[in-house]
Amino acid sequence: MEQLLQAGLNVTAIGMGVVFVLLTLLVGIIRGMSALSHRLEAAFPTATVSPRPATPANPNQELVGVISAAIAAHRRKRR
Amino acid sequence: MEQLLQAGLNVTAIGMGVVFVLLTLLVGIIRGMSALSHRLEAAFPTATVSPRPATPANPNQELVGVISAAIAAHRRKRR
Amino acid sequence: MEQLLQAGLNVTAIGMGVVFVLLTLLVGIIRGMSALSHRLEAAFPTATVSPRPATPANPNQELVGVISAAIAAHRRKRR
Amino acid sequence: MESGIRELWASTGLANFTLGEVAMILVGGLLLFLAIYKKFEPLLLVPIGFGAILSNIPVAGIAGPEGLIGLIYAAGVDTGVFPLLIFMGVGALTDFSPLIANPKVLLLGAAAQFGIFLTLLGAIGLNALPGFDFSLADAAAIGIIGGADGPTAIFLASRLAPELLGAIAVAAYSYMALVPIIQPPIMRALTNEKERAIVMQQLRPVSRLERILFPLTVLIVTALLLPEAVPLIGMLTFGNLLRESGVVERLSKAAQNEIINIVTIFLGLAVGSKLSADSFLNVQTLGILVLGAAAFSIGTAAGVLMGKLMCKLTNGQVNPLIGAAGVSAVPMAARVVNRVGLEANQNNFLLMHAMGPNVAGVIGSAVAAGVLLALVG
Amino acid sequence: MESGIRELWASTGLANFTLGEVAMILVGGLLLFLAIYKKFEPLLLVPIGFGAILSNIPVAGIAGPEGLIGLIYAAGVDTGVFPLLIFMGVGALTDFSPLIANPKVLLLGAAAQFGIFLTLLGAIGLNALPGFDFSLADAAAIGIIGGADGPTAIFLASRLAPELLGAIAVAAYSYMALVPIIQPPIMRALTNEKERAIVMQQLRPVSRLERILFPLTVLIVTALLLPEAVPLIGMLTFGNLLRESGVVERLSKAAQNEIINIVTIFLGLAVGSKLSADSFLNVQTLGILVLGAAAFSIGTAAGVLMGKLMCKLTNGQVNPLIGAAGVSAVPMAARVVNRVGLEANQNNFLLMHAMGPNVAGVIGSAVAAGVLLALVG
Amino acid sequence: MESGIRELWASTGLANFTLGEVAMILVGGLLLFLAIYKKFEPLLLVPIGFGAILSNIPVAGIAGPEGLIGLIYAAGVDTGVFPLLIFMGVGALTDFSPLIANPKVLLLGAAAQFGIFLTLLGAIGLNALPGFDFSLADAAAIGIIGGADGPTAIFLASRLAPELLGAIAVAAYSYMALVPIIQPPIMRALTNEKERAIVMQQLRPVSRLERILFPLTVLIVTALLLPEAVPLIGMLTFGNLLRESGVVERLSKAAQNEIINIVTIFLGLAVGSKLSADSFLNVQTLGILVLGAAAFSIGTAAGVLMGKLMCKLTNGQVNPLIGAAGVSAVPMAARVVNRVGLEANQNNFLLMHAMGPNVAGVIGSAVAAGVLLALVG
Ligand code: NA
Ligand code: NA
Ligand code: NA
Repeated sequence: MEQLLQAGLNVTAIGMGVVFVLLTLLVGIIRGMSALSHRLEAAFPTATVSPRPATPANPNQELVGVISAAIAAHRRKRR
Repeated sequence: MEQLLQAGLNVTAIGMGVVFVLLTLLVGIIRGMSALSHRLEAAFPTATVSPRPATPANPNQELVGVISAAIAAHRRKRR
Repeated sequence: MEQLLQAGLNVTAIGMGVVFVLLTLLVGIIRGMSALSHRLEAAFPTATVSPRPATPANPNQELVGVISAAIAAHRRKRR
Repeated sequence: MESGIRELWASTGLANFTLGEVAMILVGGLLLFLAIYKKFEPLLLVPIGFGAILSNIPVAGIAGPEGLIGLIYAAGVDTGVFPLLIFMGVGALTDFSPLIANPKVLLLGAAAQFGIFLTLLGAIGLNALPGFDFSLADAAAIGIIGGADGPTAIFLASRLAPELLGAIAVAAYSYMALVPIIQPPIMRALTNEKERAIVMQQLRPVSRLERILFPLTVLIVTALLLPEAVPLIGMLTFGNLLRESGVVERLSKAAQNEIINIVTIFLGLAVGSKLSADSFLNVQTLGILVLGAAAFSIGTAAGVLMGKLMCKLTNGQVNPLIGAAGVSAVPMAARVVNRVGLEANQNNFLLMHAMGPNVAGVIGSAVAAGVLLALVG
Repeated sequence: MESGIRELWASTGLANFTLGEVAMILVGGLLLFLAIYKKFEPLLLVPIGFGAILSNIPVAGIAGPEGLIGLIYAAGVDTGVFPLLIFMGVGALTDFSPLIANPKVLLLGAAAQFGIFLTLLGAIGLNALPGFDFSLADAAAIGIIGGADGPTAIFLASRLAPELLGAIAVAAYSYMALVPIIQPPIMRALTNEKERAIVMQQLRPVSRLERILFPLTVLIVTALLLPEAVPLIGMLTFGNLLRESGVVERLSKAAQNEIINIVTIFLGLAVGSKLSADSFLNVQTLGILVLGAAAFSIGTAAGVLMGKLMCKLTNGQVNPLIGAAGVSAVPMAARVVNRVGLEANQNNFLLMHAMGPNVAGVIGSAVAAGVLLALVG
Repeated sequence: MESGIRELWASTGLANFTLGEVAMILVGGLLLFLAIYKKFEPLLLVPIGFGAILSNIPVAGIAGPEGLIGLIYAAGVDTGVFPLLIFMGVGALTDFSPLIANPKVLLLGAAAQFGIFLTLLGAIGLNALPGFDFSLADAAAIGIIGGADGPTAIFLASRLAPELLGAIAVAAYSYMALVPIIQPPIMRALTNEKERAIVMQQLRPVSRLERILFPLTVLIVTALLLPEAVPLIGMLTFGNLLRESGVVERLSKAAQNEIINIVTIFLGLAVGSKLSADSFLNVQTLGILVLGAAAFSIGTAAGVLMGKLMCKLTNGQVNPLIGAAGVSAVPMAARVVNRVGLEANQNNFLLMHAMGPNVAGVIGSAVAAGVLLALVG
């Protein structure tokens, strides 16, 4: 039990250490990756395709909304 | 052959017996289950969700019917 | 190496031979199959179902085109 | 190079085809013809027919232990996995409401299983003729044709008589396709015009809770009385619970479409590989075909007679025709009932009433398969 | 015939059911109730619950080495294939943009993994009580419940403590479903009204190139530092690359739908087969359930506290509530954050901001699983 | 704890990466770049590239006998199952009508297979250089690159030279993607303006019966003459019959979508696992890439020359350009023919006429693969 607890404490210390080291490293590396991306996109502008906002827009969908709702309703009824 | 026939008759008698016993039991148990269901639904009315008629209705589907037929036709043509 | 080359030449000669023999035979056999089909279709006219032109027609698809484009657009947006 | 050509010639089909293989390829072609032009259960008979053709091509070894179809057979049929997955899909595709609304039609699904057991006896009886030597397990596997249920027949045959699997599956699916021809004369012979014209009371609506508890109820009863039937009934009820729970639409659709379609292709090819000359081109197969037709006829008759009994006992509230749907063959048999009913009374739509015994027949034959596994397996 | 009936009776469930099996069938029924009526992660708990019922039916042997579920378990869980395929689907379904736009939230996903390790210690501590005898591997597998990530938990448990897999999976999915009940009190207790009302800056748009390079970056860093986490992280990032590359729509859809649906059905049934009386009906399971609740609570608290720290360091630009989403439980935990945030400030939509730590939590617990495999496996 | 850290460090990628592995991960990255930005056959090259990266991560062992990709390789590539299932899907996706309407274009599909055999000889010739030591089986597997047909190449290479599978698959798919660059100069060099401007007669309609009998006809002829080609041709024609029979829409769609998509993901990952430093980073791979380019060029030239011959023999009714489509690379090569034809005559749409030799090329290379299996396998 003593020994098991010691092993458990070891695993905890190393485990949380690795998790924090790896994810903290990732913070920096992802920032670097983003910076690199922006430079590449500036250098090769054709490569930039359709940036997508992180917060998705809520586009006007009148016609398609009506149609797809109708179809969904139809399917629900038919089932 | 004699013995095989005897075995076959045994299997037939036991088999049909089991089929009838089990399915007859099910008749009663399903009735009980239905009664229980109705009581539970009366006791916890929120649990009752959308009873479905055993004979499906034939709902008016004008718009959705037209649209989905058009789409189906379109798909058939495109294939 | 000598021997390997010899083997390779053998494989090449036999291989191209078989490919040509088999595909040339198929030319004739497919023609026969087509002739047979046409006769069978003449003999059992009900069996003839919807000949499809080898060059696909480009049917008028106004309504269904509009609708399916709208739906596709809608799906793209929603993703 | 000459030796190469000789070697290649020695490996051609022309140099290796046996008469039996040619005959079996023709059988495969016949199945394709029936499937494509006669619309005999094409979903199964197209893959079975093509599988029979592929498996009877010499040298290719496609049905051998290292061949594609051999591997599929070992992975999915030998283990029983494929028919069970199809049964899950059947459960997800089946609405048991007509049975829940009127559970006494389970007796019609029970009666129709007479076809299974009388055919079993018939197979044993055939042993009196020269050329026939069916074991009890063979006879049981042949009898299950009368269950009129494809996956059940394949599951049982793969367990009890794998070498007869090809003939049994072909007979089962062919006769299912022939239900509109086999059943009506029997139905008309055993009933009178007045009985056939009986209009049944509309079925009551069934609540969601009932539809959810139904598969669990059937499973528990089966578990208590006949655990050998649990693999089949268990997957059937699992699929049905996926459908009726209403909270796992994604899984229900996967069971109804992707899984059942993929498995059907593989199952068909694998079953086709059991159509080899050795096991098919003999008098036993003829016997199986004859017995299969008898099985369907007896099952139909037993169902109709039970229908007549229920008609009597309920003072004419049950149209005896719906008993014919007890053989399963879903939904073909129910449609046949509807058609024959309309002949007698133009305004008598029996379809929904026949769906009850029809799905009861699926449960009935799975139960019968369980008994056979327990007693013979 | 009498002997036949005796034999059949001896093979009925009635003659063979043990009390433990009956109890486990009731447990399966409870899971179905929670899944269907309480909507507790039904996609997993319906198959798990049904799998538990099927596997505890005597005689049928459906979870045995030749039974359907036994075969599924051997093919997909023993090998680790199923959870990895689900992780591929998760990757194909996940938009990591909110994390790319604001990578420092990875620290929230790291902090929340405290739940895993403190629970591991708790499991070892429980050994002081009679009836508990968890090995280090058992404790690690129990701790992963705190990862709040189903496939990760199943993957690790199948490697470290297969006999506890059933209890661990049930705890993991149940607590994920309970996130809306477990988390809010902890979130409110550790934050004040002003903190909860903080409005965060809108996230910047993320370019396609960033979204393509992101999975590759995460994979390479993991490969360099912790190869044991590569199977999980590798399939997650592969699925995500299928999604973001934009050139393999067919494959991305297959990973998101067909594959994940089919595998979920099979995985659920297989996990359910580990709910046997032997391994479930004991005080250890009670311990696992208690520890699992602790794991979720500790993870939530650690995430929120890290959120408070980041709030301080950024002069109030970070709403500490989003730290709670670091436990993963995607997207439930992020929705809970949004709801609690709205309570404090009606115009404060935290959903997108919480998605960052939420998906960071998925990466965090996969990394933690990798460490545990490396040190304990 | 120190020992734990040392142990963990010893298991990091940093401590274990070899130069070869790093190089292969860069190769994987290059493949992803080609697939995503250059749109080189992304459906295969994305999974192959990612599979190469995953498989070259040390310690993780994902391509080992117990790893996910190792298991996938054993189940699907070693057995030949995956390429055959893809071929079934190709059959279900292919409309052979242009070939049925004008069967003599089969000769163009035959001629283009010269590329396969001359490349085989070239591989043997390379043995004269230091560093090359191709066996006859290796040479045959390399030659099949000239078939310009992915599943055929993978199927044959997995049977004849598994250690070269990675390089061969990469070469095959890369050159297929390069068809629009490789072919036109050869096509222009071998034809004159007048030949390229030839307008061909519109193809006659093809009846449903012909389309149903076509796959069966091709299968029977193959079975009679070359059973070794039956697995490939058999699955191709099976898929096509599912499509053309018109009675098994569900199965046809499953073959075209679910099955082909799922298998493509797995096949790509498995092929990628064969991109290991040992077998890829050597001069032989360079040889394979050079030979592959030669194979495509020779096949194209042979097709065009046969086209010229047919043009002569038919008094100018055949545009020799369509011979280039005989290499397969469906439908890319046919589109290239169309484009080059339009350059010479703005109103000359050769697409449908080129589809005939294009699909004939698929049959031709499957036949060639069968011969190679028979003679070398
Ligand atoms: Na039946
Ligand atoms: Na997590
Ligand atoms: Na080709």
